[in-house]
Parts: sequence; C-alpha cells; structure tokens
Amino acid sequence: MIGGIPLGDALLASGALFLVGLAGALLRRSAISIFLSIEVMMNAANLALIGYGSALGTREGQIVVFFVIAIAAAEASVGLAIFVALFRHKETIDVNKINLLKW
Amino acid sequence: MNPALPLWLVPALPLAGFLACGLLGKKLGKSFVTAAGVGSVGLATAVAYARLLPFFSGDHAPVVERIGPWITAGGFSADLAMRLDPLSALMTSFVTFVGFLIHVYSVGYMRHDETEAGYARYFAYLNLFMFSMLTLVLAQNFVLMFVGWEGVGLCSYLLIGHYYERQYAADAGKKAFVVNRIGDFGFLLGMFGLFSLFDSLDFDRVFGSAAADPAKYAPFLTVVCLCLFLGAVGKSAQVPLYVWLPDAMAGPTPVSALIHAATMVTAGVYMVARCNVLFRLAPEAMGVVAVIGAITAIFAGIIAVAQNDIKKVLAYSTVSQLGYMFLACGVGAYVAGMFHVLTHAFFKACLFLGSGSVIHAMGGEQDMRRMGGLKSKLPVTYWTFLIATLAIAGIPPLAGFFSKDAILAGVFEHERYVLWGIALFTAGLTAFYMFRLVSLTFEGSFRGTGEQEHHLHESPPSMTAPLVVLAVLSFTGGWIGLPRVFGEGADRFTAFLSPILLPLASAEEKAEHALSNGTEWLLMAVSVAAAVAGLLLARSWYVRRSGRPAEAIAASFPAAYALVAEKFRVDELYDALVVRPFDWLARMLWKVVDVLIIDGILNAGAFLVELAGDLLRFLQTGNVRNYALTLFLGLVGLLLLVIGFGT
Amino acid sequence: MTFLQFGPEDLAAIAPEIVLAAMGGVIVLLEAFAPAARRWFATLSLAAIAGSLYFLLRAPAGPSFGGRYDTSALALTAGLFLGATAAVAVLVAKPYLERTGEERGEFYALLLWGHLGVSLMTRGLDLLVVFIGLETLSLSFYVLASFFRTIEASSEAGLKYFLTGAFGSAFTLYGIVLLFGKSGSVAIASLAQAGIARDPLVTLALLLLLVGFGFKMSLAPFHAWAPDVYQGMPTPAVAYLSVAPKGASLLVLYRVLTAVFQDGMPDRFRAGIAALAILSMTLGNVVALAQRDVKRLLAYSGIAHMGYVTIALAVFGSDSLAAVIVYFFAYLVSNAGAFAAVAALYRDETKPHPIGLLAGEGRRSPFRAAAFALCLFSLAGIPATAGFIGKFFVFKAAIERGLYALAVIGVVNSLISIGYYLKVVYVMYMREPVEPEGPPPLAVADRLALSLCAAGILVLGIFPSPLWTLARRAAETLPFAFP
Amino acid sequence: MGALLQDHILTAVVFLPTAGAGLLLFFPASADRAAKWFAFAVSVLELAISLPLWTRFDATSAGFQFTEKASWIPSIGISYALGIDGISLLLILLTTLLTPVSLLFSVSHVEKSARAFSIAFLVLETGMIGSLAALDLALFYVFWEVMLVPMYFIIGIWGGARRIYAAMKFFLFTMAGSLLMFLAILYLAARHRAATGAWSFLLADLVRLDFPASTQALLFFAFALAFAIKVPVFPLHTWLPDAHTEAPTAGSIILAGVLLKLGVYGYLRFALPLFPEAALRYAPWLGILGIIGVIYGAMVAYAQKDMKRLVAYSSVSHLGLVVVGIGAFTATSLSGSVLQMVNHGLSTGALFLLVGVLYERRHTREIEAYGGIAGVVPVTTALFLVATLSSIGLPGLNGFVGEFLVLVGTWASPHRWWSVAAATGVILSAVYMLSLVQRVFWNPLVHEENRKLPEIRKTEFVAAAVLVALMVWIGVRPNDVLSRLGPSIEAVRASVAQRTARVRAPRAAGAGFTPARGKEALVTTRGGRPQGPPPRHDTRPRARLPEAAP
Amino acid sequence: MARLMFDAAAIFTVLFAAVMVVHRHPVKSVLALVVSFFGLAVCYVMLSAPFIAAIQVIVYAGAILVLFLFVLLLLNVPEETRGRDPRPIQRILSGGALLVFAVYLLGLLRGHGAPAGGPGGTVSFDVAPLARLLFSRYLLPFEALSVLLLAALVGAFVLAQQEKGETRR
Repeated sequence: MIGGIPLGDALLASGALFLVGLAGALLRRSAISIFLSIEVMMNAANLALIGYGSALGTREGQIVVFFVIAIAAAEASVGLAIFVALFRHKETIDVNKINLLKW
Repeated sequence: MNPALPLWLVPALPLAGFLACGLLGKKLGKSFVTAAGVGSVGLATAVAYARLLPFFSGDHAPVVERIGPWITAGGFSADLAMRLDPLSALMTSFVTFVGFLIHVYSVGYMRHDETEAGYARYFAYLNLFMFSMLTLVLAQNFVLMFVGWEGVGLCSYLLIGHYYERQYAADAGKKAFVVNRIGDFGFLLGMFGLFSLFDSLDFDRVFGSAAADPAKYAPFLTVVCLCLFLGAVGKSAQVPLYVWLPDAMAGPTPVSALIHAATMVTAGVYMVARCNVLFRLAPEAMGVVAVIGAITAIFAGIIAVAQNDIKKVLAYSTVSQLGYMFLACGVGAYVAGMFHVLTHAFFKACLFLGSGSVIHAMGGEQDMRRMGGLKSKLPVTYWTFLIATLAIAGIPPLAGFFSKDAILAGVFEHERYVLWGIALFTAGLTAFYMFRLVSLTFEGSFRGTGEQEHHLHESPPSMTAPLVVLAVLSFTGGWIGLPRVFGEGADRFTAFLSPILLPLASAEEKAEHALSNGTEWLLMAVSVAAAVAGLLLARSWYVRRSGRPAEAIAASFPAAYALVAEKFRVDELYDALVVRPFDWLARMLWKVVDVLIIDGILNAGAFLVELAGDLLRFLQTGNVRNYALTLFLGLVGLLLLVIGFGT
Repeated sequence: MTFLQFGPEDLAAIAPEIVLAAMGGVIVLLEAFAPAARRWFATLSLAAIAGSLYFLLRAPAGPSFGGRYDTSALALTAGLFLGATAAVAVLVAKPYLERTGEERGEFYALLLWGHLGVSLMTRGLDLLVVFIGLETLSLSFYVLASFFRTIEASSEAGLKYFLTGAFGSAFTLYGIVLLFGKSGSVAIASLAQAGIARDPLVTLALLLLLVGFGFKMSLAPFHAWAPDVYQGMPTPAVAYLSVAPKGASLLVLYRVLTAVFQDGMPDRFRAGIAALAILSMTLGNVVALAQRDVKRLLAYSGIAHMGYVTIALAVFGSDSLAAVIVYFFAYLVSNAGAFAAVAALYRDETKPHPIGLLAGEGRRSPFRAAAFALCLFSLAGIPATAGFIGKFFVFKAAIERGLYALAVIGVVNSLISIGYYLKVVYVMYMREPVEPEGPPPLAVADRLALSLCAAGILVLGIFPSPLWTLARRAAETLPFAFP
Repeated sequence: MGALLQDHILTAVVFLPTAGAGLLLFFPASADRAAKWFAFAVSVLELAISLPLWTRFDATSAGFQFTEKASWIPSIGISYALGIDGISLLLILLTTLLTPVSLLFSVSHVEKSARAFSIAFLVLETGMIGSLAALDLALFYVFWEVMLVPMYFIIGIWGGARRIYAAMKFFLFTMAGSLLMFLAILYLAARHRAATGAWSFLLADLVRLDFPASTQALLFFAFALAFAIKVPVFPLHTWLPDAHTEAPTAGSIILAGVLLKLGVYGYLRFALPLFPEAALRYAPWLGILGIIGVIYGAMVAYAQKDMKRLVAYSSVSHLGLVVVGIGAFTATSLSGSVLQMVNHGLSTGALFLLVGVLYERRHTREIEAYGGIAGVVPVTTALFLVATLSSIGLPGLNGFVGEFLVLVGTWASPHRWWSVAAATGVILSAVYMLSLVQRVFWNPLVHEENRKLPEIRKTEFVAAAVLVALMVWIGVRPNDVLSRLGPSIEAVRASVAQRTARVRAPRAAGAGFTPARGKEALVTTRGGRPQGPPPRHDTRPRARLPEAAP
Repeated sequence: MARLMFDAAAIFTVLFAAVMVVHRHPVKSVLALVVSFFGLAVCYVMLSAPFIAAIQVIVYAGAILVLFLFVLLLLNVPEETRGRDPRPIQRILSGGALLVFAVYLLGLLRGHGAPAGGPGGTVSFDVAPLARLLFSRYLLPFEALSVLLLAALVGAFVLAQQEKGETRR
C-alpha cells in the first residue's frame, strides 16, 4: 500500500499502458506513430518504477525514471532527426513504403 | 648346398636377356638383340643341362635350393626357392631346349619384317617368357610357381598382341589374359585352401603332410583340387576356357610354337601332375579332370576337321592333345600324361614351325585352300612336317605313338572304357585332320596367286635347322619310354618319374591294374589301326579325290558342317551370355546407381537446404513492422516455452 | 550519505571512459574549428582507445562507485576485446571514409562514444548503468547507420535500426523495472536473493532482458534488423557493431543470470535459450546460403554464430563463460577482419556489395583476398584458425554438460555454413574477374587491420592456450556456485 | 643442431614443408618457375630427412618410435604428441615420396599462379604427415582438417572443367564425415575427465576408457563415418571420381596416393583401439562394403570413357580390397591391407601421372581420342604397362604381394567367402585395366594428331621411373616393408584382443580348416580366450581400465 | 479515496494512450498523448513522486512531444492511409500475440507483482534527498548520461546539417 493505493493497481495500470504502447508499435504504419507508441511503453515502465519505488519506500525508482526521461528525450531527438533525414529521400515515413533493403 | 651353377641362374639368364633387349635393344640394334636374346637362352640351356645331365645319371633325389625368404607376413610365409626333381628336370630339359630352338628360328622368321623396336620387343618378351616358364617349372612353392604361372600368361598376352596395331591381335591378347585370369582366380583360391589346410605353400610340406595323413585332409581336397584344376583349365585351354587359344594364333608363329604348343599350355598338365598327391586323394576331382580332358580332346578334334586356316587347325589339335594329357592325369596315368607333354612339345613345335615356314614362304597366307603342292618348293619343311604329322598321328615307332599308346593303355587299365573309346576315336580323328592338313598344303597343285607362287622359297637355315632337329626328336623322342612289353626296364621314363608321380600307388595297386602283355599288344594294334584309318581316309579324300567327298558331305549336312566350321559358335555364346551382360551391368551401375541414386540423393539434400534458404529469405520482408512483430513473437514463444501454462 | 562521494579510485576506475568521452569531444571540436586536422582523427581515436585500455589495465582491482562499476579481470578482458574491435573499426574507417568523401570527425566521435557505451555495458554492475550504456551505444550507432545521408539505403538502415532498437530497449527497460521491483534495487548483486529464481515474474523479466540483449546480439528471432542495417550501414561501423555489442550483451546476460540462478539454471529456462540457439544457428546458416550480397551474408553468418555461442549460455557455467569469451575473441578477429576485407575490396559504397563482384580478386588483389578467405575459413571453423578454437570450447562445454543434441545440431549447422563461406572463396579464387576496374588501391590502414586480424586468427588458432587461461581467470570473477 | 634434429626429427618432417611454404610467400608472385623448383627442392629435402625414419626405425619394436610430447593447451590436456609405428612410417614415406614426384611433374605443367600452387602443396604435405604422426586426437583432428583447405584450392583453382563442383563436393563430403568425429573426440575427452578428473586427448589415455556397447557403437560410427568417407567405402565414394578426375594431375596423385589411405589409417590407429568391441561387431559390415567396393568399383571403372575417371574408380575397387583385409582382421590380411595401401599409392600414382602426361599433350582425357599410340610413345607405353600390371596384381610386382596377403589372410578369417568374392577383383581388374591399355595404346592408330604425340619428358620420366622402380622393389623384396609392419600390426590386434579379451572358437567347418596356430587366431566378440601374442616392447597402452577410474 | 483518484487517473491515462494509438491523424494522436501524460503525472503525484510528475509535464509533455509536433508540421506528415496492409498477416499475428502476452503480463503482475524484499518505509514528498541521491549513489549513471546526451546532440546535428555539409566539401 502506498498511501492507500495498492501496488497492484499501479502495476496493472503500467501493464495496460505497456500493452497499449505495444499494440500501437505493432499496428501503426507511420514511423512517428510507432515511435510515439514506444514512448508510451517506456512511460509504462516509468509508472511501474514509481509504483515499486514508493511501495519499497525508496527513491531509487524516481531516480531511474529521471534517467529514463532524459534518455527518452535523447532518443527522441535522434529518432526525429533520422525521420527527417529519411523523409528527404522518400517523401514519406510510412514504414510499409520503406523497404529498399530486404531479402 | 649351393653348387657352382645354382638353379636360379637358369631363369635369371633369360631375365637378364629381357632387360638387355628391353632397355637397350632399340638403341643397339638387331644384331645386339639377336645376341642378347638368343644368347641368354642358349646360356640358360647350357646351364640347365649342366645341372640336368648329372641329375639324370645320378640318383634322382630332389634338390631344393633356397635363395632366401620372399614374403613373410602374419602367419604367412613363402620363400624364393628352386626345386630340381625328376618332374621339373623333365620340364626344364625340353623347355630350355625347345625354347632355344625357337629363339633361333625366330631370328630368321622375324628379322626382315620387323622394325628395330619391334624386333627388340619381340625378343625381350620371348626372353621374359623363358624366365617365367622356367620359374614356373623350377619353383619350390605354389606362390613362386604362380609368379611364373602369371608371368607366362602376361608374355603370351604381350606376344599375341605383338602386332598391337591390329585390332584382332590386341583383342586376342586381352582375351587370352582375361580368360587366363579366370583360371588364375581358381588357382588363387586353391592356394588359399592349401594354405589354410597345411599352413604352408611349400611343395614338400604340402605334399608331405598330405601323404602322411590322407584321412585328415581328404575331405577338403576335392574342392581345393577343383580350384587348382580351374587354373589348369584356363592355362591349358580346356573346355570351357579353351576359347582363347585359337585366337592366340594372331601372334607370330614361333610364339604359337613355343607358348601355345610346346610349353606354356602344358603348364596346366605340369601343375596337375605336380599336385598328383593331392589329386589322388580327391577321386571326384580326378574324375572331373578325366572327363574334361576327354571332352576337350574330341570336341577340339572335331572342330579341327573343318578349319581351313593352317594355324587354326594346329591350334585346335593342340587343344585336343592337351585334352589327351588331362585325360591321362585324370585316370591317374600321370606318367603317360607327362610323356605326352614331352613328345607333344617336340612334334607340335615342329608342326608350328613348319607351318610358320610355309606361311613365311606364302608371304603371310594362312588359308590352306590357297596352298597345295608345296612339297617340291619347300622340301625340308615338307619332310619335317610329315614326320611330325606321323608322330602326332601316332604311327609307330614315332614319338607320338608311344605316348598316345601309354595314355590309351592307362585309360583302359583303369577300366574307363567310355573315355578310352573317345580317346581312340580322337586318335583316328587326329590322324585324319592332320593328313588333311598335309594333303591340302603340300600335295596336289598350287592354288594360290601367281606372285605368291613366284615368291615361294625354302626358308633360311636358321629356320630349317630347328625344324630338322625337332623332326628328329619327334621321331626318336618316344624311345625313352617304351612300353613294358618291350621288356622290363624298357620304360626308363616311368622309372624316372615314378618317385614323383606314383608315390601313393602301392605295388599291389600296380599289380592289380597291370595289363597282360596280350592286352597290351592288342591295344597298340587298335590305336595304330585307328591312326592308319584316319590317315588313309584323309589321303583318299584329299589327295586322290582332292577334297570332293568332304565337299559332298558338307553339302549334304550344311547345318552340321556350318556349326563345326564355326567352332560350334562358342565365342558367340560367351559373348551373349557373359560379355554383353557384363557391359550392360557395368553401364547400369555407373549411370543408375552412382549418378542417379547416390549422387541424386546427395544433390537432392543439398538442393533442399538451398531451397529452404531461398524461401526463408523472404521472411526478411524489409518491412520494419514485421521485424518488430517477429521480435515480439519470439518473446511470446519464449514465454510459452519457459513459463508455459503453469502459475 | 554525503554529497558527491567520489574518490580517486573511482576516478581511476572511469578514467578509460573519460578518455574516450573527452577524445570524442576534442574530435568534434576540431572538426568544427580546425577541419584541417581531419587526417589525424583516426590516429587520435586510436590513441584514445589505447589510452583507455592503458587506464583500464591500471584501474584498481575491486568494484568502485559503491559496487556499481567493475574493474575485475572480467572487465579487463572485456575491455581488451572491445578495444581491439574499436581499433580495427577505426583502422578500417580511415581509408573508407577518405574514399567515400565522408571523413568527418563526428564519425570517429560517435564511434568512440558508442564504444564507451559498450564498455559501460560490460563494466556496469548496475542495470541502470548497463541500460545507459546500451542507449549510448544505440544512439551513436543509429546515427552511424544513417551516416551517409546522401544514400537512401543508409538512411533506411538508420530508420530500421532506430525503430527496432527503441522497441527492443523498451522491453529491456521493462525487464529492468520488474527486476528492480522484485529486488528493490537496480544493482545486479541485489538479485541474488532467496526465492527470486523461482518467481515467474522474474522469469518474465529475464525473458524481457533476453529479448532486449538478444536483439543487440542479433539472435534469432530478434535478428531481423541485422541484415538490412549491416547492408546500409557504413562498413567500418558494421565491423564494430557486428562484434562488440554482441559480446557485451551476452556478458550482461551472463552477469544477470548468474546473479539470479544461484544454484544452476532451471531446465525450462535452459530449454528456452537452447531453442533460441538452435533457431539462430539454423535460420542464420540456411538463409545465408541464399544471400547474394556479402554484407547480408556476413550478417546471417553473424546470426548463426550467435546461435553457436548461445549454446554456451545454455550450458551456463564458469567454463562455458570462458568458452564464450574465447569464442568472441575468435569472432572478433574473424568477423571484424571479414568486414575489413569487404571494406577494402569494394569500390563503390553507393551500391550494394554483390558477391559476384569479388570474382578474380584472388589473383587481382591477392593479399586482401587471402585475408578475407582466411577470415571466412575461420568463421567456418576450420582447424588451425581462431574460429575452430571458439567452436571447440563451446562444443566441449556442451558435450561436458551433456547437451549432445545441441552439439550435433551445431556441427550439422557448421557443415551447412561451409556451403556459403566456400562460395565466397571460390568466387574470389576460381572465377575470372567480371569488373574491368578492380578494387581501390590497398591503404596502409587496411593492410594493417587485415594483417592484424589474419595474424590474430592464426595465433589464436594455433596457440590458444594463453587466451583460454585469460578467459578462465576472467570467468572466475562471476560467482558461479558450480563449474 | 644435429642432436636437436635427432630428437625432433618428426617435428622437422612435419613442419619442414610449411616452412618452405612460408619462404615461398616472400617470392615475387612473378617468379613462378623459381617457386616451382624451390618447392620441389623443399620436398626433396623433406624426403631426405624422412629417410632416417626408415633407416633408424626399429623393426623389432611394436611401440611408437621417434615419439615427441609437449603440452599444447595444458589446461584441457591437449598435447602436441607425435610418434610413428610401422604403419604410419610407411604412409609417411609414401607421402614424402609422392610429393616430390607430383611437384616434379607439375614443374612443367602448372602455369597459373604456380607460387600459390606450390604453397598449397607444401601445406598439404604438412597436413598429411601431421595426421599420420599425431598421437593426440585433437592434434590429429587439426591436421586432418587442415589437409582439406589446400586440396580444396588445388582442385578448385588448377583443376579441370567441373573443378568447382568437384572441390565443393570433396570439401563438404570430408567435412561432413569429420564433424561428428570431432564431437566424438570431445566426448571421449570429457569421459576421460569424468573418469580420472584430468583432461586428456592422448590416444594412450583415451584408449583406457571403455563404454557400454550402445555408446561405443555411436562413437564408433562417428569415427567410422569420417574414415569411411575418406577411404572411400561404398556408397560414400561418389566424391572421389569427381575429385580425382577434376583435380590437376599432381592433385590426383596425392589424393589417390595418400589422402585415401588416411581413412584406413585413421580406422586402424583410432577407431579400432578406441572401440574394439564395436569395431569387431561391425567388422562384417565393413568387409561386405569392402567387397561391394571391389566389384562395384571395378565394374563402374570398366564402363568409363574418361581415363582419369576409370583410374579413379579403380581406386574404389582397390581400397575396397584394403577394407576387406581390415575387416577380416587377421595379421596377414592387415599386413596385406597396409602394404596394399602403399602399392595402390605407387601404382595409381603412376597411372595418374602418365594419364597426366598424355593429357598435357592432347588436352583430352577421352579414351576414344587415343589408340594405337604405343609405337608413337613407347616409353610412356612401357611405364604405363608396368603401372597397369602392378595395379592388377601381377606377381613379381608390388600389387600382387599386397593383394595375395589380403586374400589369403581373409581366407584364414571366419569370413572365408569374402576372400572368394574379393578374389574376383583379380579378374575384373584385368578386364578394365587391359581394355584401357588396349584402347589407349594399342589398336589401330585412327587419330592423325596422335602420330606426332611428343614422347614423355625427362622430368616426367624421372617422376614415373621412381615409382616403377619401387613397384619392382616391393614386388621382389616385400619383406623390407613387411618386416617393419609386422610388430605394429600385431600390436593393433593385441590391443584389440586384450580389450575384447575374447576369441572366436574354431569354426565347426572341420579341424582341417581351423585357422593355423594362434597367430592367425581371430579376435572377435564371441567366447574363448585371447590368442594374439602380446607385442614385445609395446609402449601402447595396456587396455585395462585404470584402477584410478571410478 | 486516494485509490479512487489514482485509478481514475490511470484509466484516463491508458484511455488517451489508446486514443493516440488508434487515431490515424498524427497531430491529433500526439495531442492525445500529451493529455495521457498529464494523467500519468497525476498518477505520479498520487504515488508521492511530485518531482517526477513535474518533469513528466514539463519535459516530456512539454518538450519532447512538442518536438514531435514540430517535426510533424515540418514534414507535414499526411494522415495515415487506410489502404490495405501489404501483409494482413501482421495484424492477425500481432493481435493473437498481444492477447497471449496480455494474459501473461497482467496475470503475472497481479499474481506475483509483490516485491521480494527491499528497504521498506515510505517516501516523503521533499525533493532534496532525491538530488542528494542523484549526486552520490547515482553519480556514475549521471556522468554516463551526460555522454549519452552529448552523443545524441552531435548525432542529431550530424543528421540535420545537410546541404551545408555537402557544400562544405
């Protein structure tokens, strides 16, 4: 229990969030949407971290989340740059249309 | 004991001659080859007789000269060792001598129509043959004997194929070798059998232990002896393996004389005689030997009647005579058999050389239908040929008469009357076709072309001399073995050989089998009668009525005549039964089993893997969503596998 | 707990990484303000790598940063492995970039930083550090993948690597989180708690990590990115990416699993790993047979090799960890060497790298072809090469543990693999050239890299004893309760 | 230095060629001719330093001689252990003889990048000699596999039209066999560790292990497969005709002359002592496969239209006979088999060489393209004839001795009929070889271009003459060879005998046929006592389980 | 009470995340995500992590997602096409796998979510200890992170600067 909130709820919430992100990552076609979904997955992880941290009575969880957010930011910058770079070539970021390299 | 002139010198000298001719002959020219080739054999003959004469005169105790170990491995061992005993002495005596004569003859025969290389090759091979033959004869154990055995086969192969650029010569050579190999296969198995029986292949040990404890070995000897006999059948051209010998006439005539008449083909008889101890313990085997011999004798004799190629006639007569010898061995009359080997060597060599001289004169013509009336043109040849013919026909007092009579007596003696009848008939047959030959060749008028007639000439002395010598021997050769009726001890030949050839025949056995003098005389008379009958018939048909009766008969029984003339189509039969199926099977095995099945399976496997790759690579769609999915599927799969449905 | 507790021994411990980071920065600055210094970048990078190795060897033994950072023999060995790989990559990069006209400082900088990230992975005793290392590596190589912005393939490779990579690391992260939740700390050591090994959620977490790091190892079925990315990525970067991160990832897995599975690996878990190994070997080899592009072929061969080495993870023991280390050193010389050869043998980087283009190189450029052939034979595991030694120890471990099926499947696979390795060899040696214009002239750096790899292959192949001893000592630093 | 060579003569013999190859690396790629002659010189030197092995070999001892031992990977007990007995001695000398012969031939016939060719060849020689001298299984395996690579290049680069297919096939076949053996070796070592706590790959140590029948069977098959493919035993032979046919002459000589023997050698040296029960249990199959090989190989050879292919299939037939001898496993048949390996090396080597001579002149291997050339090239003909006769086992030449010993030894074994079946090879070999001779050298000369066929060159002649001389020598004085063989053969049989410690009771076939006195006693897996005489100073391991082993 | 609020926020978060996922128009989906992150921030607060909540709003929702928006507008990415998937199998497999995975994940989180052990006690709202922790025990990750950000920076720069990059040579 964290101030009256059972850890289970937090975990389920995070799990649900993770699944939603996962679904998006698998089903969307636009690179950006896929990446957004992945962000959701990471946030799910964050939620679980916070939940666990509070449940365990340690701030380490929050620290880790702090790092994760930073990493997410960095990833976002690089990822978006890549999208832009590719868009210059193909005028699209629909991954169904990006299959020069295969087989 | 190792005397001044060791036995191994006898085969070694021709071997040296072979090397000399083979390696240097082409460079140093014909005269050198002549010297080396003939000289080496002459020396060998000299050495041989230097050893033989004292042996003949002295006690005939076997002499064994061991040179050293040869093959020693595991339980097996064989020495290089030479043996001199009455049997090998007998063989050596005429092999060297006849061999020498034929070498001399060859000089005249081959000198002109041969290139340097060919001439050298010819004498090299001839010397090699002498080496092999003498090794065969003098060997002290089966393995060494086998060296000679195969060696002579090789030489006959090489010499038959002397005119290698003639397809049929090459074929004949190969045929001879392969058929001989079939025999050798038997010989090998026989040796294996002997070795596992006696744990040695040394003559003394094998025959010694066999004689010592017959009961123990007898049960197994039939098989062994039959195997050995198969070897003899191949080497001595007996039914059913005789087919190579007639073809072997593709070789130069002196070769036919030396190898395919006088010496090599008799090796089989020699071997059987050598193993008489074993054969005596295997009566069934001996029965087979006798029957095969008889069949061969008459079968070949019949074929000989209808041949027109002078050498073919002689070839079939050789086969027939060899059958005689085996018949003798088969009934146990080994001495008679060896006796015939000896006399046959003389007159058949003489006949072949004579035919050679004729062919020489006719410029290579071998068809008797184009000859005739050569009597006047080639007197020496004619007379020598005639003597030899009388000898082979068995007209007393020539050599052939005594040996043939000994055989007939032997067969009769052992109450094998059917075989005796066959033999007798064959004797008449022999006389008939031999005189047919003489008549067609020498009597009557010349039937060849004009320029052939123009070229007719008597052969040079180097060729006629051997003829004369051999003729003399054909005449007198028989007197060393007069039948007993001419008084006890007249048969020095039997006395000489019996320690080797009749060791198991006890006194009473001899007594019980001994024929009364009356019977003996009667038999002689009958055989002579048969011979004379054949002779006269041939004369009357082919000389007086110049062959018309024969033609009449041939006309009235065309099918039969054709069958005989075509040698009962045995070659065709073998071709259909053995050769073609073999070719077909070989091609099948290659094309089907190797290429189709084995490689097919392997390539199919490889192909399937490649195919799998070619298909699986399309999983790599290039679509990153699919990649993400595969990753996720991997995770789910792991979950199912690791956590499963528990918890 | 005082503010900024940070002692000299900690400084000494991260000195290697500091050197790398700093040199990266220096190069970027030089690039920006003194472009003339470009031709020194490679040298500087090598110097940095050498320096970091130097400091690594001099680092004080025993964990620093309160047990977050490893300076044990294992870390040293790993550092050696990574340093060597990076060195080869830099050597290859120099002439390659010059030829393609893309020689820019950022390439070296990112390579060094990525290298730093990998060494964080190998040295971090704390999943957070490991994760940050992983991300550093990933970010740098996302960029390196699409470094040739003018080449569409390169950008596409970047995109694919990025998306799949982010996807994979999301799983990794979630796994780490779950482990944190279970143990109450991100420190790997804290996983060594009673009952954790049995907990199914922990198993799930471990599987998530297996996915994440298996992804970095390009272990089937997490491999799909590798062929495309290798094909589009600049070859020198591939030379590094195809070797170093794989070793690091497997090492991390070993660290975590040894911490969790105090008393041996549960059979079902082992079954899972074995399944991955088999799938990876078979798929890699079979599909490699069908490849026409050298870089893709090597990618699949890499997938197969990860399968082999994963056998050693399934064996799970001190000796098998040693086997893994040996295997990766062998793989380093063979695979990095192979990519070095590819970089040196192909002229036009804007096009793909069909095998057929190598026809006749055996005669035309004997040295490169010979080196390449040697690398391929080593990858095929022919004795007297390093590759054989690697396989030898892995299969030995499997046989010892009684995993005969795995071993047999392994050798059958290496038979299949010979098919495509020899294909490349015979194209080089037994075909006449198709391209009139041969490969670019052989640069010194390339010659150096190839010679080093070739020498490595033979030396390790013929005198593996020292390496094996080293690996054994390194492996002992992990707390295995069993051999 | 001298002393050093004395102690490490085997090492010297093994690695001298590689050293030469290393030197060759420094030759300019253009200096082809120099490279070829240099390689030849090296191989001759190799032959020279390998001769002391023959002279200083103690023919009375059954143990391994010239042994050397040093630890290689001590931590897992892999050691660099060399040593030879009579069997390996012969094959090593065969190798050191055939290599210069091949190189001498190649001097005038390899043009394309001859330096690489020479290097490959010398490395190959090291591989072959190494695997013949290795007493450590890991070491053996390394050499065994190392052989493949140079041979792969030799076939693939310098070979005929379908060379790539042939090279690939050769490599994959051999590899396929040896990989399972590799696992089996590892398993043995692991078992040794389990039993004694110490790692070891030494034959001497591993031979002490023993296994339940089923395990032993599996291990035996793993080994046997590797060796059977190399021999090759029917039906695993199909790589051979392709490899032999497509390989360059020198390659064919070595392939037929040495590589095939390594299969049989490996079987004798490793499979038999390590898994005696299994080996003896499955020996009958081996013998039957051998017989099939003899007949099948001969018949398929007869069907060939390509000279090299014909000779290649004749190898299948000959090796089949060797395998029969091994399967029969009497002292005589074993000696015969080993001797026959040497003979086959000489005769088939010579045949390939002379076929190569013709090929280099007419650039076709089609038999039909020849005929009647005996008069044009008499020397070639003569040499070819001798080689043929040796190969069909004409008494007085080497082939006969081996063939005869195998057959007579096999007859003394319980499988008498094998001997009968295998003896048909005597006939068949004559059939296919003589028809080859006839179709190539005899018969009418139909192709005009053959009229001016150049005669054999000096280098070629020397190469061939050496072989012919040896054929005669072994044929006349086989004991020079057999004497060095005997003790080793006995040792092999004795080790097996003591491991299985059972001997087949005399067969009921009758006292007369019971194999003669003990020395030929058949060791098999059925009741009785061992009768193989214990080898004298036998250094090879006694085959008791070590007391140490749990 | 707290639980109720938390659950509401959580559901809200997940819901809008779902909206983001299903919405085909990129800009709208980003906005949906922003909203969902606000909900997440609320959850953090409920779990007594106010500082993180703040960061979540400021950095994540405020900065990162805005960056996304910029890019979207820059490339004016069109609405995702409805056109049929080149490989419909993707959807099917994804669906199935997701189902299975959901069962595992949620099931395990519910069944075995409890920590095996740990410090225990509760976390107070104040931020100072967080900072202290960051600069003591988490110094190493912090330093490492700096390198990561640097790499990201340079990387983004490399990929972004282009024509200039071309002309410079």
